[in-house]
Amino acid sequence: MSFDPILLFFILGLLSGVVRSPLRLPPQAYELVSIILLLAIGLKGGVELSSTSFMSLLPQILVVAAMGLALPLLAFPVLKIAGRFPRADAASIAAHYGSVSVGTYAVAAAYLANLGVTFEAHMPLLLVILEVPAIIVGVWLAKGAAANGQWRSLAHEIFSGKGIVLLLGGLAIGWIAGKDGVATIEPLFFDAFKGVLALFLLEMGVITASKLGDLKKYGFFLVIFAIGMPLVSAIIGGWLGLCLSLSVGGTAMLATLAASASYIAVPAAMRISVPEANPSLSLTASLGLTFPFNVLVGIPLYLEIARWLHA
Amino acid sequence: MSFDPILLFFILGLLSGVVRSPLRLPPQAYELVSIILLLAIGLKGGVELSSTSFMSLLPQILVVAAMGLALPLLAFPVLKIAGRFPRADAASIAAHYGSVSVGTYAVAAAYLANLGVTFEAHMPLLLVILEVPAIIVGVWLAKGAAANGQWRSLAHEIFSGKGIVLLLGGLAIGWIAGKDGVATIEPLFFDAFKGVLALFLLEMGVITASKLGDLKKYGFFLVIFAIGMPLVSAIIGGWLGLCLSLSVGGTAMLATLAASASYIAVPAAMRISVPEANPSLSLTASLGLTFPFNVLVGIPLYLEIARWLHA
Amino acid sequence: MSFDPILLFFILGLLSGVVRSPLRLPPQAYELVSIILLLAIGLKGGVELSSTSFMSLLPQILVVAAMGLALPLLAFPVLKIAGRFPRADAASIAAHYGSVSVGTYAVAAAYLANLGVTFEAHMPLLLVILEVPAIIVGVWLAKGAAANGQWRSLAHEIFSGKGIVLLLGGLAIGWIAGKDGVATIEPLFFDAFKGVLALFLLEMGVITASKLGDLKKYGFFLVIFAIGMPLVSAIIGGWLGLCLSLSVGGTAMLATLAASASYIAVPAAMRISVPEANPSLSLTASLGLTFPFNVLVGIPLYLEIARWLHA
Amino acid sequence: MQNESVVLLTIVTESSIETKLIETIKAQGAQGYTITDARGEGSRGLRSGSWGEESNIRVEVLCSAAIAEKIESTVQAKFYKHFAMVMYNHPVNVLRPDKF
Amino acid sequence: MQNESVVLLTIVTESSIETKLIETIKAQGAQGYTITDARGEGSRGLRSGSWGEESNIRVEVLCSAAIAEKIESTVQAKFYKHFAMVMYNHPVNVLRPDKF
Amino acid sequence: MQNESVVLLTIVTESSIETKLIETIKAQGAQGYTITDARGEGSRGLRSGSWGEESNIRVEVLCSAAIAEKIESTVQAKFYKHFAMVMYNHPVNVLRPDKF
Ligand SMILES: Nc1ncnc2c1ncn2[C@@H]1O[C@H](COP(=O)(O)O)[C@@H](O)[C@H]1O
Ligand SMILES: Nc1ncnc2c1ncn2[C@@H]1O[C@H](COP(=O)(O)O)[C@@H](O)[C@H]1O
Ligand SMILES: Nc1ncnc2c1ncn2[C@@H]1O[C@H](COP(=O)(O)O)[C@@H](O)[C@H]1O
Ligand code: NA
Ligand code: NA
Ligand code: NA
Repeated sequence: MSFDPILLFFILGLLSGVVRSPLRLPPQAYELVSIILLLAIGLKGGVELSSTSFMSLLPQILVVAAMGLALPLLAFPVLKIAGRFPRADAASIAAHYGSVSVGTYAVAAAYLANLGVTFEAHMPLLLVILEVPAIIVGVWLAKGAAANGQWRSLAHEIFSGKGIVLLLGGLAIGWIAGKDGVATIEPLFFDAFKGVLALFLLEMGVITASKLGDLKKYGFFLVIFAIGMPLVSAIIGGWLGLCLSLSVGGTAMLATLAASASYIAVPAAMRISVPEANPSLSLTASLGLTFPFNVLVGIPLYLEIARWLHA
Repeated sequence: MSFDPILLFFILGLLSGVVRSPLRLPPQAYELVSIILLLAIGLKGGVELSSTSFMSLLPQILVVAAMGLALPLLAFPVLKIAGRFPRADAASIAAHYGSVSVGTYAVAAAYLANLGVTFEAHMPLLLVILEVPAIIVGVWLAKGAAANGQWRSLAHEIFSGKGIVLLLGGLAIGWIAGKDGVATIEPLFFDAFKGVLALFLLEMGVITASKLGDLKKYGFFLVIFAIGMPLVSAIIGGWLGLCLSLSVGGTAMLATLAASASYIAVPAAMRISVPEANPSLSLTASLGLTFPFNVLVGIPLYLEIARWLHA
Repeated sequence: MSFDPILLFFILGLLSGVVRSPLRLPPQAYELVSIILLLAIGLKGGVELSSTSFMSLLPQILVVAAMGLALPLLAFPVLKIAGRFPRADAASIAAHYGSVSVGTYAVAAAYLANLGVTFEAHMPLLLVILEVPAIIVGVWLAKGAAANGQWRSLAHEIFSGKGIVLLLGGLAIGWIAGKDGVATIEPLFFDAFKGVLALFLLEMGVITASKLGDLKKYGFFLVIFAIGMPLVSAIIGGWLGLCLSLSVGGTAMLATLAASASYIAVPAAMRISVPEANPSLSLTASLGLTFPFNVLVGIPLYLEIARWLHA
Repeated sequence: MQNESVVLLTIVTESSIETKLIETIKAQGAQGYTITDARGEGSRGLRSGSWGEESNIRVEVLCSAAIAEKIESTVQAKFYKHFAMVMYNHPVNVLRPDKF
Repeated sequence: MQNESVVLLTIVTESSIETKLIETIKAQGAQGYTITDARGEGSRGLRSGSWGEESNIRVEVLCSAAIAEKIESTVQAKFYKHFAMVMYNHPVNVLRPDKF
Repeated sequence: MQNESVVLLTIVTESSIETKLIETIKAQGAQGYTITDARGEGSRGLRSGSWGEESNIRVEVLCSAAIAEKIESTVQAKFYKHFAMVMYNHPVNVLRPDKF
């Protein structure tokens, strides 16, 4: 089976990071590339939504949101008791793993498309919905009742976050404009998408490499968690996909969403809302381990899980 | 009638600015996007010019340049007497409204293309020509005879300005290379154009939102002017378009050019040449009001005016 | 014969630099554009390599590497004795002219493609190979035995350099993924290539203009060398191309590679390894003279040389 | 130039708290501030500047010594414990010191 | 390190006058300068740095106290009235103070 | 704020030596540093910042006077001859001076 070339860009970034090459996308270019990716994923989902009835999606939306609430509740005691992490750190890591990674989503979508495996077109909507609940649970886990005064400012922090605004905005634009409406912006947002994703993954490789060094600092338990949690989540996500009668591709996608860990929306929100959590800890796990694991090993595995569940 | 999706990007930027989302194009990305837009508009015009005789355009060029001289002369007394603005401020605002906005031009061109309304292909040439005269009139209004020593350095300031160099440069390259010559650079400059314009408008929305707050500071008269002046100018521009026997689309474009207010070339030139004018005043009017008004309401209106004039 | 429009972008940049227009690509945009170019050239070469046997290329690789060792050995005594440059400066300039310029390569490839002249598809491989030997010779010329302790760190400096990593990385990705594999990233890396190259050349024009002023400072000999050396190198490269039985196009490309002078990889390596050399001296020659000479005059000439050699 | 002295207070910290930090600074009476983007290293490890979460800002405030002290103590109480941060000041000579 | 002292003069102002400001500074005898891009807020409102017209630069000049004074008075006369600007200086210890 | 004083050492130099310079600074005992990208002009000509080879960095180190002196002499020995560079320092007031 052929290896998707966009993964080779990730590996190139990883290698050049490991050999300490000065190769880097300038931060501003990385941001531009992220903006295009987020908008494009939103747009794609919105266009598809424009030919679906929203009500028919409601059950899926509710189930997926419930999953986003449940996953951090599952992760938290493991981190706190087995991992002996302080409350704030356990809560913050749990929030990262309950939420999703847009980069992982994009790689999975490309992987399935390469294999000719189709999936439900409204996946970007589920992606957006999964971003949020875990953050709320995370803050509640960290602060308990003490969080009560903060919810308004937290809600603002979350929903005005760059990632959510671009995904939701793209979704809305695609929805309103429909397939014909977005035709003129396709060359940049759809045709060039994989190339832009390649640049994004190149930089992600470099960033991942820079996190590898910190792994040692945080010990073996974090490594186990960063690999084990995605596997468990993928099975839960896959099983829910089956329950929701998603296609094989859709099941694999939901498993991947469940397995992925956030490194954009959640770190930003946690830094402000749970500042006592060590941001380096959760980012090292999420970026240094879970992202490369999912992208290189997990996604094909989750497709196998989906196939096996559907067999 | 369907809403052009690129306007939705403007509205997305506006909304995210209003809710104080940290979403922003990095300044360097905004600059790259502007550079591509300016070159693309110039190129498109130049390619068309390469199949036209320059002499046949001379009457239009002269009339349009005269309009560029006349509009600020019309605006100045209104601002100075009715608006009670100090001389320098009145002159500077007048210059902004006598000149043109490339962003507005691009939106209008996309709007007409969407509706299948054609317009004269040399419009970018008229766009370039309209940029300049209002600046000269503005400086002269502000300084009178005192400006005499400054013209050399002002000319340099204007003609070496980024906007003019890119538009004129693109025009020249398109003209020299012709349709076949530019074929290989079409994917970036023509096919991706609307996507790049969408990114540009996203950031313009954010910038516009940041100007809305200043509106209160400057009072009601400025609001009236920033909406009224474009309407008056559009009628003048449309009427001239009719006199020049432009098509309906061309008439609408000339009306739009007349109605639009500069926010790139003129602010830069005025800041250096008329530093005593308050730059925030003219930018608030031009960006905070006239740009969104034209883009969301004005352009369809100017097309109606053009149709009515041609009826 | 029609002038390639991408050269017009170079001239536009040059002119706007000369008239001191504030037009510039932001440094971060220039870097993004460079990254895309380097990856694209590598990818293109890799894709072609994937359908060639590596062993059949070995003779060419060895001969070209030998040329990379020989050219600086030729240039050094000229610079040291005739030019009276200090040892370090002569060595550094020699290294620049023994190595290659990716920008010049891209312009030559576009030029030949425009004329319908084909060339061997593995040229990017030769480009990569030519980058390195001249640097080693340059350091050895500057330091002699004193360099012995440094080779490890020099090797790291060279092979982890941004230019080499991106070219080699692109080459490897293209090689592994093959023609079908890279299909999805073609819109960004191949279709938009010429547009991106146009932006690159625009900025190169501005940079070249900024170097013109320094030319006077360094005297007439440098001017002679910066034009004469490429001509001599082109003849050597062309003659080797003939010996290697390259096509006319391939011969012209090898002549161009020989004639071109580095301004990315070599300056970076020399600055660290031979800091006593004046970097402005070699960059002024390479960017201020040799690059524009090659791009505007040299490349067509080298094609003529190739035709004449093959006649 | 009048040589009456004003203090330049510099804060280097995580860019994620920019909005809140500026609010705090203004609330203590500062009339202005200047921000530059930065990267660095300190007791909380490397902050490479390569993306949002790892970028620093360098905030400079010209103000009276009294305001500087107020800013320092408030900022310290609010942010020092959980955010990467250094803070220092020194007197400078300014034109029109009454402006600050 | 010789401890003879030189002055570090800092000017924060609109980036649109960079060229003219640098000319002025050199004309007063400065041997060099360093520029960083900045954003900020002051008496002339917010300068967000989000695009050219709203960006600041932060210019630093190492020079003798005498030259600093010349620069300050010229710059003040030329730009202070109409452009967003603050200017301040303080003594620093430099290597080879005669260079400045 | 405790008023015990620490020194702020600033080095403006070519960005191409960033890695080596930081190694050197840490080796002399500095606990941290802050870097901003810069451009400028000096005895080695214009460094326009328009691309890698022509960019400057501006490195700031808070440290004791003793460490500052060590950094200055090592950096001077290693880089001053061949690289564009200026270096200066001045005392500042910091919170928790023992940190540096
Ligand atoms: N000794 C130092 N000198 C200069 N800057 C420092 C120093 N220590 C810390 N910083 C800066 O302050 C930021 C936060 O410091 P810290 O909280 O110590 O990690 C770092 O990322 C550096 O940019
Ligand atoms: N009190 C202050 N502290 C630090 N920087 C300031 C201060 N006031 C103004 N600035 C900077 O100087 C620029 C121009 O100031 P102003 O002319 O007061 O608007 C502002 O945009 C800020 O970057
Ligand atoms: N007098 C000065 N004031 C401020 N910065 C300077 C001065 N001289 C040099 N610099 C900075 O230090 C860099 C290197 O200086 P030099 O080695 O003198 O070329 C310059 O590019 C400037 O950024
Ligand atoms: Na997850
Ligand atoms: Na107008
Ligand atoms: Na060569």
